[in-house]
Amino acid sequence: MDATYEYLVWLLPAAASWPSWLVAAIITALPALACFMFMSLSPLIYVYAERKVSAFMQDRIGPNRVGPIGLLQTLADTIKLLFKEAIFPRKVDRKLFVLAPILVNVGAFMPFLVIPWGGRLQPADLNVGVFYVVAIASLSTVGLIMAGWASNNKYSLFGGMRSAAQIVSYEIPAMMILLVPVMIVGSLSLQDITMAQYGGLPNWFLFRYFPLMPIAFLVFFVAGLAETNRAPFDIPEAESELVGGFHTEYSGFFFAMFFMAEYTEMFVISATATVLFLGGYLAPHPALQQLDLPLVGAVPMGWFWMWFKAWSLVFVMMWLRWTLPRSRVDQLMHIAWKVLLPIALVLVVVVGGLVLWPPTAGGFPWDRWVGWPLTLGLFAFLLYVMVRAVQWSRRRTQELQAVSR
Amino acid sequence: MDAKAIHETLVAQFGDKITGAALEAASPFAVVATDAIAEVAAFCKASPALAFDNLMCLSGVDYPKEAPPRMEVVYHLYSYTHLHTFALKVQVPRESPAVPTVEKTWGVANWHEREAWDLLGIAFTGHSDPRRILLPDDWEGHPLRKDWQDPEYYNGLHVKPTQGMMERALAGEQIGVGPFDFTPKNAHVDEA
Amino acid sequence: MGDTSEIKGLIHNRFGDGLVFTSADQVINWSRKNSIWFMTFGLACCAIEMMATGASRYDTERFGIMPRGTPRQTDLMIVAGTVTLKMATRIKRLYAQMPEPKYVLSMGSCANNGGPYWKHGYHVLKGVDEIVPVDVYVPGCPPRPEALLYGLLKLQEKIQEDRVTRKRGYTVGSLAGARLDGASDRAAGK
Amino acid sequence: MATPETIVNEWDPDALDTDEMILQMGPQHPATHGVLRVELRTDGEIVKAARPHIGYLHRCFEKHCENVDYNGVMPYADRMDYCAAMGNTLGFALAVEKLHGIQVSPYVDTVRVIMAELQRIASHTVAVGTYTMDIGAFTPFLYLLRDREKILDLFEWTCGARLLYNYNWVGGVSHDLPEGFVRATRDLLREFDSVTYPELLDLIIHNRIFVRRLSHVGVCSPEIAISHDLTGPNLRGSGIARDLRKDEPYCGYENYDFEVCVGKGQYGPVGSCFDRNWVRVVEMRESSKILHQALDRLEKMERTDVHEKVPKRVKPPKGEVYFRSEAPRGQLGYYVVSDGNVNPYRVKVKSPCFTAMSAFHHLAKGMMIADIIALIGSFDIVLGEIDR
Repeated sequence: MDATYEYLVWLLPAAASWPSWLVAAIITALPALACFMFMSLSPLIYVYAERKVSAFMQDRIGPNRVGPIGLLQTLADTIKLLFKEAIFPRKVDRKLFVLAPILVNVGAFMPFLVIPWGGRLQPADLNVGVFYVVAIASLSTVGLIMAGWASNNKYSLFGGMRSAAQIVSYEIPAMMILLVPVMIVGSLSLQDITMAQYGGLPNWFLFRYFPLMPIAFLVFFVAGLAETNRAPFDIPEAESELVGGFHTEYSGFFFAMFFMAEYTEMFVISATATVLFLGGYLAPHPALQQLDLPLVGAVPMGWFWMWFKAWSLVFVMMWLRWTLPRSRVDQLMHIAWKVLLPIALVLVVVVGGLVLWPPTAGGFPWDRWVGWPLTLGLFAFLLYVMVRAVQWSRRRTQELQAVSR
Repeated sequence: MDAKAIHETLVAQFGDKITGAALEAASPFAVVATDAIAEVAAFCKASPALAFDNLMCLSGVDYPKEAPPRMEVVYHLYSYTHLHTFALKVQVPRESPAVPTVEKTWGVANWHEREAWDLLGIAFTGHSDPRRILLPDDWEGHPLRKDWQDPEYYNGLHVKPTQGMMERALAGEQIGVGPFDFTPKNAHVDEA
Repeated sequence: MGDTSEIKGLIHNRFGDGLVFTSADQVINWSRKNSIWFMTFGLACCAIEMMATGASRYDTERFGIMPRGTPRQTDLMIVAGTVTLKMATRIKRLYAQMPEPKYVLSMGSCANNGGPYWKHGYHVLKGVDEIVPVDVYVPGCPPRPEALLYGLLKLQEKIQEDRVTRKRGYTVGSLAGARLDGASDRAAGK
Repeated sequence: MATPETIVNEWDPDALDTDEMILQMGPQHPATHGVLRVELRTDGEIVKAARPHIGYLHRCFEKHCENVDYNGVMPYADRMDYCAAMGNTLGFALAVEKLHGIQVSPYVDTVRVIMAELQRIASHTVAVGTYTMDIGAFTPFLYLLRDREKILDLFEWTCGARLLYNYNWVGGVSHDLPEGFVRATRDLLREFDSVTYPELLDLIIHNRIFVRRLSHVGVCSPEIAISHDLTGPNLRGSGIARDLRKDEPYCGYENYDFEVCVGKGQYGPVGSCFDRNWVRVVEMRESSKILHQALDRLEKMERTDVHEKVPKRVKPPKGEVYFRSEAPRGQLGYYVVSDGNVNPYRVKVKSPCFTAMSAFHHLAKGMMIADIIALIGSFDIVLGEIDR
């Protein structure tokens, strides 16, 4: 915080004589404002990215007529939704109807307070960071139920009830799994958790206690998917069953707020997973942490790594959405209560024991040789599969052209 | 079994209830008395020799110009065990046609009979759900009767294709509501 | 770029070319034109062609045209197929549920004027424009996906010529010969 | 309030006890394959009773048949089941030929078989594709539509239309096959067998979530299937191996060998939604087998003129006929009554989807709402054919 104070004084010498509470407010406001601006504009990119990614997965060209390669598509959507008529059906409970999207957005944006983008680039380093994130994430559940109830429409009511049941039952495994990294580090603050993973790729929590932590990461990722109503668990706004789920009655900008909240929530879950398992803003190799440019000197690249890892998780979420069918509500509950929760409990107990036993305090001895080579191998294999797929499709088109000539 | 053998078993079982038959037609059929159709249907399904466990098609036909102006209900039956087909016909007067339902023997008859009632006006006594199936509930008349005339309007919408519609449209008259001018009213300018 | 004649004197060639100058109309219409969300409901054979238009070969997503489930979030209703009298009340209610500004594209000759069912179809509505105001008619039975795409482009042109903020007045309509304000003249005339 | 003595009308809204409600899955619903309204009495997620309402697409087909001559009925027959137009016109053409006593040349028979089987593959791709979309996976639907476009190219090359062809006439077909047609069809089949079919299987059909969603849902016993006249893939899904192309071969189907695929209940009871869908998928492979044999037969056969047996004016003698053909959705039956002049006196169509929907309320009891969508999708209904 002192660096920003000196910067403020350098900027405004008179600031030194201001009352202390005013200065403190300004100091905390600046990073929060920076993070909020970055975060509130990123859904524009995610919506465009999702439509392009889903288009390429479905063998078609996504939006490319609006702007250079369709980049202005989401801008056009947003402006149109701004000027769209927002309909309030007569029997709708007005106050709740308006409050619901606001609450959902609050629940989606507030976790950015604690997400660290760099050593000091963090709005507030709360020492109860992890609990704060989980508590705020459940706030959007209240918003969804309020939307479902206020719309006075049977389909929305179904959507609201289903989303409440789903998020509540998936929060428990998610919270349990959060305990695992916290136990290893011993502190709840996200900054400390990230710092505990310092030292390059092998030190990331994903590769500690080799077979256990990857499973923990998977459980957390699946629970996070369900919490954001995405991919195989998008029951509340199931297109084919509930028409629109809880946002059936919303039109105009209120619908845009739901749309924005969904993508922001997606990034929040990925960012949390990155901080807890993939080493937050730490680069795969300590040397890559700084980038020394000729003019500027050492530029911290933490924010880039954080964004890159979180974004790759978001890409996996999109990938799952467009390939997997939707599971039914009771199957969804079955997975939450009978599959994820037992695994989470077992993991908490086992890792807790391992952390207390001195020889394996930091991790299994074979972590250094087994963990990260496997990931690099898996990463290389995925890239290889994608390259082969592109070659195969290009060869097939030539072959088809040859045949039809 | 071929059509002749099926006809014999039916006559043996029901005697005078099977009034007529045409066995060399493209689809052989036998005419059954109106009130006996329910028992004949139950017998056709129950008897092991016939085993007609599938009602392929139930169709109503309107014959106003035949010798006795009548309406016919034709049941095409099929057996999944013996793989043979046969047809039964029931003839009813045109004024208020009523036929006992065969819904108890073949479940599918429920919907076929509702359609026959809806389009031809043949009532099926004992039917569990005698509503119209295709046309709206407040539709008058039964369109597939030969003496059917299109009504002029059905709650405000054209039914009869008025011949002049094309000429009126070409003459520039406003057919339908036409494209709205969706410019919002400018309060300052348009006082009226 | 539409009619900007009244304000020519004030800011005529006063700024370099770095500045993008446009009227609010153009931006709003540009955004409405490029993000038309249509309602996923097809009635008959034209619905299959509408699905084929949305599929990989004739992708409508390139123009930002995306299907949406509920009438609340759509701006375009594509009436794809035969409108029967029993369905007419539903379509009128769906049209009423759509937020302004809403457009209707009547796809296929059944929706235009009853199509092959015009003469003997006692239960077929003779054209959807008897119940909802139609903006673009796409002929064909069923129209090819290219025809539907051409209809959508024509609708985009019509939206671009729309006037949102300025006073009612003359606009140089890009539809060849069509005076868009004809409708308002007729309204004004009555 | 309804006093206990009065018969409580099951569908009277105010006679409901509090926790049940009537949910209208209206004519405009993304997953009802067109304009079908289903009225559900639900208690929370569990459906107590379901009542389908049809008729929103009743286009008076039978009234048109009485006012149009025999060849004029073909375009209306096309528009009945618009996903499988070839199947409808083939059925009607064969019915009138049986009434009229016309016997077409083997060449035209083979052309009709080729077109019917290509249409079966195209119709099944739409059926399986929309079904995966109902269950939530959107991408397989677009892959299948992309492959269906290749079949539509063949149809367009032959008779100029993509979806509704007016191809089968009484006594022949409208256009002969163009020169490179056989070679292009062989390439299409090679690509279908090597790429499309295996990709479909391991992308979605054997996907664990897809299987768990469908394998124990909507189990239809053979008795209900026969008594409610389920036919085609719906019947074979329940384990009964009845196929008209084998039982009553028409159009020369007896000299192609293919096996009738039956729901085997790999993942659950026989007759579930999965089995009906599985039969459609395997039937696509069988159709490509028939196509290979038909193409070989066509090359060895001498080409006759396709309009040779088409009569100048179709006036069949007085009489009636009921003819059934195996359309992609089931047995499509035509009951044609002719009184000797140009217009048919009465044409009644038995549509397979109409009778399949009559069994809907039996299976829908006690299901969850997500399964209702799965059940409607598994019957693969097309509303144009149900409402005629």
